[in-house]
Amino acid sequence: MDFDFSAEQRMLKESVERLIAERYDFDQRKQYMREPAGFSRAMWAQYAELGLLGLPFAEKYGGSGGGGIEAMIVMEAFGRGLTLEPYLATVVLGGGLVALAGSEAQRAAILPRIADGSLLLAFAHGEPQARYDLADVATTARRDADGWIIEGSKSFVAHGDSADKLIVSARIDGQRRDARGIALFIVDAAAEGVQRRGYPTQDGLRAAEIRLSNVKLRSSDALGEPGKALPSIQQVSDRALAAIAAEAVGAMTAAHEITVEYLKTRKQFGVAIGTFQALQHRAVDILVNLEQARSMALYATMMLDEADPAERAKAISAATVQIRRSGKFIGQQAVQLHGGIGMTLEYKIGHYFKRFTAMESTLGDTDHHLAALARAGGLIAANAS
Amino acid sequence: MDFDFSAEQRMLKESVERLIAERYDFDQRKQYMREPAGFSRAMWAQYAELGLLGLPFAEKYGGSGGGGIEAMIVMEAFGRGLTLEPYLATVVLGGGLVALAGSEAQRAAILPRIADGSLLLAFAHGEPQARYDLADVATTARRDADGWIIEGSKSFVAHGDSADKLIVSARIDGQRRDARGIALFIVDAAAEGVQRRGYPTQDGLRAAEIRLSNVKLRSSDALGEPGKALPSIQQVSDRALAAIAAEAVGAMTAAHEITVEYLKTRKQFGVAIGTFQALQHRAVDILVNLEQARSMALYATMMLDEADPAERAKAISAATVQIRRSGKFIGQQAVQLHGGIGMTLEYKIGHYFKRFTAMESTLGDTDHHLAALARAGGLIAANAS
Amino acid sequence: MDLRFTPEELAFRDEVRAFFREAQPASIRRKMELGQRLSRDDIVTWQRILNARGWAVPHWPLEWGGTDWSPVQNYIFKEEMQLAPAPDPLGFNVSMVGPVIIAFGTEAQKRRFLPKLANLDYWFCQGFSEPGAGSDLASLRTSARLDGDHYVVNGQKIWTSRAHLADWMFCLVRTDAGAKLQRGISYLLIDMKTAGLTVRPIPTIDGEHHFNEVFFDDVRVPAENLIGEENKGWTYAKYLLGNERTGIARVGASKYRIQRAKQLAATVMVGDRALADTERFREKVAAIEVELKALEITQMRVVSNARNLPPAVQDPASSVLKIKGTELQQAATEILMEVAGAHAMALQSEHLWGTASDAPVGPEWSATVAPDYFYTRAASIYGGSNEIQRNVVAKRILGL
Amino acid sequence: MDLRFTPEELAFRDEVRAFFREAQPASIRRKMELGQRLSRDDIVTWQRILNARGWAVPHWPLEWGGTDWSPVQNYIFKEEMQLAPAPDPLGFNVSMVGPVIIAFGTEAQKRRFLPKLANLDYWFCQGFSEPGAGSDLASLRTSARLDGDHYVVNGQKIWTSRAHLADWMFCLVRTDAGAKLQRGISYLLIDMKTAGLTVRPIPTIDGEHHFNEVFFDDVRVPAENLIGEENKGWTYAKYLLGNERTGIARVGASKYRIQRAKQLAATVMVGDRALADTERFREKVAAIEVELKALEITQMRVVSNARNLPPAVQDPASSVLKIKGTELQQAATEILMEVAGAHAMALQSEHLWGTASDAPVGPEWSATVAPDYFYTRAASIYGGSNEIQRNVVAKRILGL
Repeated sequence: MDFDFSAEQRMLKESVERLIAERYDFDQRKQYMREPAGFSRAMWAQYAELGLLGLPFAEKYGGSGGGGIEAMIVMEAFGRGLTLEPYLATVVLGGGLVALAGSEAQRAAILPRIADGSLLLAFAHGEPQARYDLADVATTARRDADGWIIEGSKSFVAHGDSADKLIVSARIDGQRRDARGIALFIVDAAAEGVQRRGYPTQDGLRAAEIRLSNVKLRSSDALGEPGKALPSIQQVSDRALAAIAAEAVGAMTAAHEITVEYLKTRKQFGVAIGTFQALQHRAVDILVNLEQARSMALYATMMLDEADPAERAKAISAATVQIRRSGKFIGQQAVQLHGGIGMTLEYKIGHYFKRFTAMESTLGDTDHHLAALARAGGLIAANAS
Repeated sequence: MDFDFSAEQRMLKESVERLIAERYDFDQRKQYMREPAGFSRAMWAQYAELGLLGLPFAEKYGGSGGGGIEAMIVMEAFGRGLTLEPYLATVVLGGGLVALAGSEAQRAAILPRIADGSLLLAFAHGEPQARYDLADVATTARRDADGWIIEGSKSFVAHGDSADKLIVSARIDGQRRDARGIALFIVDAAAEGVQRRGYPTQDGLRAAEIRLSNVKLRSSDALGEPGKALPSIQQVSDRALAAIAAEAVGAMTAAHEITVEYLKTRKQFGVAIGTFQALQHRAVDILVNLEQARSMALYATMMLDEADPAERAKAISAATVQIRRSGKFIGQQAVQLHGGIGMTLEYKIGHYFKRFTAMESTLGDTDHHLAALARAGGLIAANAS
Repeated sequence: MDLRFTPEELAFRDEVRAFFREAQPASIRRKMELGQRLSRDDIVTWQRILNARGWAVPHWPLEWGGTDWSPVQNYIFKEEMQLAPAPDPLGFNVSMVGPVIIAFGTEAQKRRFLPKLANLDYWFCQGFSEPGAGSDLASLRTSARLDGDHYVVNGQKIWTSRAHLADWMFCLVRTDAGAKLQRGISYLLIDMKTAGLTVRPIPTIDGEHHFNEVFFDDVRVPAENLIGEENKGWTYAKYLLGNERTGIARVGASKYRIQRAKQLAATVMVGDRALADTERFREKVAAIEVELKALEITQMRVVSNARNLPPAVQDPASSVLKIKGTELQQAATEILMEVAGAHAMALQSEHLWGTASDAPVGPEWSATVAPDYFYTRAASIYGGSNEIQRNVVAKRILGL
Repeated sequence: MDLRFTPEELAFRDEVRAFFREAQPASIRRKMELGQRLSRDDIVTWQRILNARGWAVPHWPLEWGGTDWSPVQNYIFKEEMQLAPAPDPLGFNVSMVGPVIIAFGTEAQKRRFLPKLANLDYWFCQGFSEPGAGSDLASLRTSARLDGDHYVVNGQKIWTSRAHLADWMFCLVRTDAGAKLQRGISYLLIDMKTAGLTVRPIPTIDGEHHFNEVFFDDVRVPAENLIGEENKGWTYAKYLLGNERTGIARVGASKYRIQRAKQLAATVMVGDRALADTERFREKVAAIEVELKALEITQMRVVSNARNLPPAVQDPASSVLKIKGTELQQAATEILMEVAGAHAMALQSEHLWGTASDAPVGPEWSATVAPDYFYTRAASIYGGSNEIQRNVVAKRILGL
């Protein structure tokens, strides 16, 4: 058991934290949000330069072969800065699927371009009716003479409006919600029949509704063996949840610091409000929630390498339950402790609150994960070891 | 809408509150607990004298025809005093069943003797396997030439050890947990085949395990029409839950007062601990819980007269959920705010905590009632009126 | 004792309900049902409909357009309004400045203002909070200096709700800088069009414009607009604070939200079941319904007991109303968030206002759910945060 | 970074686990499994078994019978002990007075006491709390006046856990009445058999005898039993308080209770399903398991970071351990209460101690559930209430 970072990991942590500290203060973030894509292309280039965009990929694809810990380090820093860029969509989800399920040709064509910052991806998987069931895919792909024809609707695709390519899930067989029969395809966002409607989200990010009408693909556009995509989808979803857990911990840390600082400086009735015991205790409860969340983000990261997908999923669900509960508590209480200023758009703390809120409906809400964990028997076996 | 008591109700309230204030302080209670039956026979006589034991019965049976509000008034005062006497067992449950389901002869034989204090009853209904299902009756009654023969085990019969007569539920037909096929019988506690094992309970009251082996009864010992007893059982259970709700409110009121008084007098770090904001806020949360519970005890009382048993049951379950949650919060926090002294047997507050704890497993726990309420559609219709 | 309504009260409820059903414009009702924001016109229109019926200011004295309703009738009226759902009459007018003018204003002030308050010809906003004061109202610093027959006002207010829509402001100003905290404060009515008065928006986290900063730069206010005596404004403000006992819990509004959540959850599928049919959801909602029912009865108790208590004595039960009421408002918005799931996360301001021409992302109702959740966080902050409420209850009711 | 145990650590865990399985007397294990109370003999027996193996005081220096285990090994040892479940060695001896004697005692004191502490030949109790002091330890008033080569002690201690079983007490006494609060306090070891010392039980709400009052009436204590310098006792007591970072969370014990609750819930029927198979129960337990897992890792982080931090600096994560640890201990006892239902309500003291000759009311395990629930309420009170903990964290860690 060892909680220390390696020398390389410490360097990564320092460099990404410095970048965010220097280039991602609240005013800069507002500027970035006003760019056409809703995030900073310049920052994206910076991430590429720092090697963040190729982090999880093998060296031959321009990456550095980083694992879960490296992703955690980056996401935690991003969480502090409430960054807007499509790192999760492009690197973790999109790139993750290509690396996991793609052919050598697909990897070679796509991963280096992610790593150098020239290609943005989005994972067009969720559908309006699916809620949080990863196997609920009604979009269809049917065989055509020289490939596939896709038909369907994708909903709330994170950064789907700015992506150059979409990884689209579609059903080639079976019923809605069947585990088998799901395929993944690499679809050019500009392809005929792809309609995108982009919009801002409550937390300042971007998403898109995507309609796929008679979209024609080549056989070589399939990612992995058609019909057997669900395990890959589950695996990248688990990685995304671990990444979001780390992002949440970064955001909680910042929210905690901002709130404690506010308690020290804000005066009422002639004294700093941080001298009021009830508010002190609330701040301590925020710290407790933060430390518990930090522990579970570590747990999620470690368990990504677990060989048994059921054990991995249990750990990720457990971590997600803790992250969501801590995030909700910290977000709501940080706003409450700030009083009026916490409610304003011009002040940073409310944006953390909104980000925690948006996380709650990303890849399964708290109840979804608690139910999944409970169904799987929980974390403690009833029978003694 | 009117929350005022009538003149008679105010008189009842004053007299029972005075009796408890004068005759049921903490030291007197300890004395009463040491009596053979675990409660005060003298107090029982006092209750009879005040007319409390005949309160719900018609005048021709020596009662005063009181309703739910009168029962609420009495139980609230009893709750303050943490009284030990078998009022719930004898008057509310036992007497209630006789009044509800009994023949004229049975009423005339039993109710006046309850009212004058000469007869104690207990309701031997619960069984070891039944948990909180009122229809789960495995004890059997089979027809015999000149009556019935009962066989079975009853568990956790409140005041079953001191009762003169038992109202025993038994199945004459159907399967365990069937709604139909349950009968009630009046069984002399000294009858052959009745074995009782009495014991003290965690909250200072008494209960008994009762074994019924080949107990022979006459046909006239059946209470109401055999096989159709469940609705009566449900109705007296609802009355008992409303009575316990009122008792709980009395106990919560006392616990609240004792705690606030302690906060005012106990000094630490040179000042009364009631000056600490975190403890002040906790005391306010106790008050909020108390007032919410008081409202729901009123609601339960009012809804006892509801003609539709399903609506009545919903209201009782809703009230029970609130009472239990408030009781748990107040009990735990009152002990916490007292610190060490709250943990001691010699100090009153811990006994309130234990009483709230015991209520939680009486006639269905919180989850049981929340589930029942939810199954029945809750309190607010999804469709607008 | 009887918690049920009397036949007369039931008849009154039916009358109110029928009126709301018939008199409320369909466009306003639809916005209310969808949780959409109302325009200034919507609010004015509705209050004038109420006023025409004689119901805009039912708790005012008869001579000023009020009614002789019992506390229970007033309670029923408010509940039915929230359940309709119909918008409340503008609280600043009818519950705040109106009662103060009735209690402390001159006859001339009454004649000048009260009819216009009832009919929403004048839209008032409240100028109490200042930067650095927050829940500590009494430390306010905006000054008013008498210069001939005018006060000259300088300073700044903040969190001024809907100041950008208002014609007038009732305002606390410091008229005696030497006096301590509560003393030296006066209560002024200020025309928002006066020269030197500037309003600047404070956008909130729901992306909307509820609040403002208001700046006073040598704003000249006729001295006749002073309410009561100079330097006694704090007394009038406190009268106002105590004046609003019920209604603050907004039980009807929370009930309406729960009702909506149950309806909508029946349309959201979780696997092959509707969300509304899962045990977990039903029990979570039922737990809130229990608390709401308790609060509803607590509120009725406060209403009913009000006549038995001397005016200065606060019913302990009334302390529950703000604290638990806001907690339940927030819980109800959280349930709606859970029902909407990811659909709530699209930011669609035009659909929030009902002014969009295109179809919304997700179901039509989902555009309002997140802004509603975000904005309702303010319920436990504004009007004396719940922490301040607990301080006050601990001191006044528990004697700690 | 790797949260998993190394192969060496796993081997160590297996060794510890195997030892507990083999060495723990069956009668003690059975009592632990049923949650029954242990007798003094049980505790002494077990600690001597541990001591014979060299494991009674693993965190002490090697020369005084300790080991050279890493923090991780110490952590594993404690966890495995709670999961076995086996009783902890007597904390007063091994975690409290022992380390103080090691740090501040004379060589003679070390030789005299340490071996007997490790082997539980001397059973120590802690004389800190006094009536009226509670969490405000420094206000203590029990006095010790030097008279020749003896201190004469007068006063009273309260909440003295297991004083009725103890041979010795380590005790804070005031040796300089003029000094303020923390100053003027000394740290004395007192033989419980000394004339003038009386122990009186304080029964607790679980009906048992854990605590005592201890009265000192001119109790003469040899001056050689003073630890360190006169009037510096507060420093030693504080050293002690900081000395107990992990283990306080009792994660292993809570895990064991949850495991038991799940086993037992499989035997309790709710209608035609086992309680353990209902969604509601499973999700409720799962939510606690999540918090426990988080706390377990938090504890490992504290253990692991300890070597990176200067001794005076407290790891912020360590603040979680007492607060969340006690909350989860209490939550675990509540789950067991829910499983037991009405069966827990029979008061059966003999079945709590495993000394009954008749069969219990209800399942055998149910007799211990309510006393366990009641007594565990003390977890958030004693040793610095959770309110005091929050005060300390707010001040020391958050700087508020």
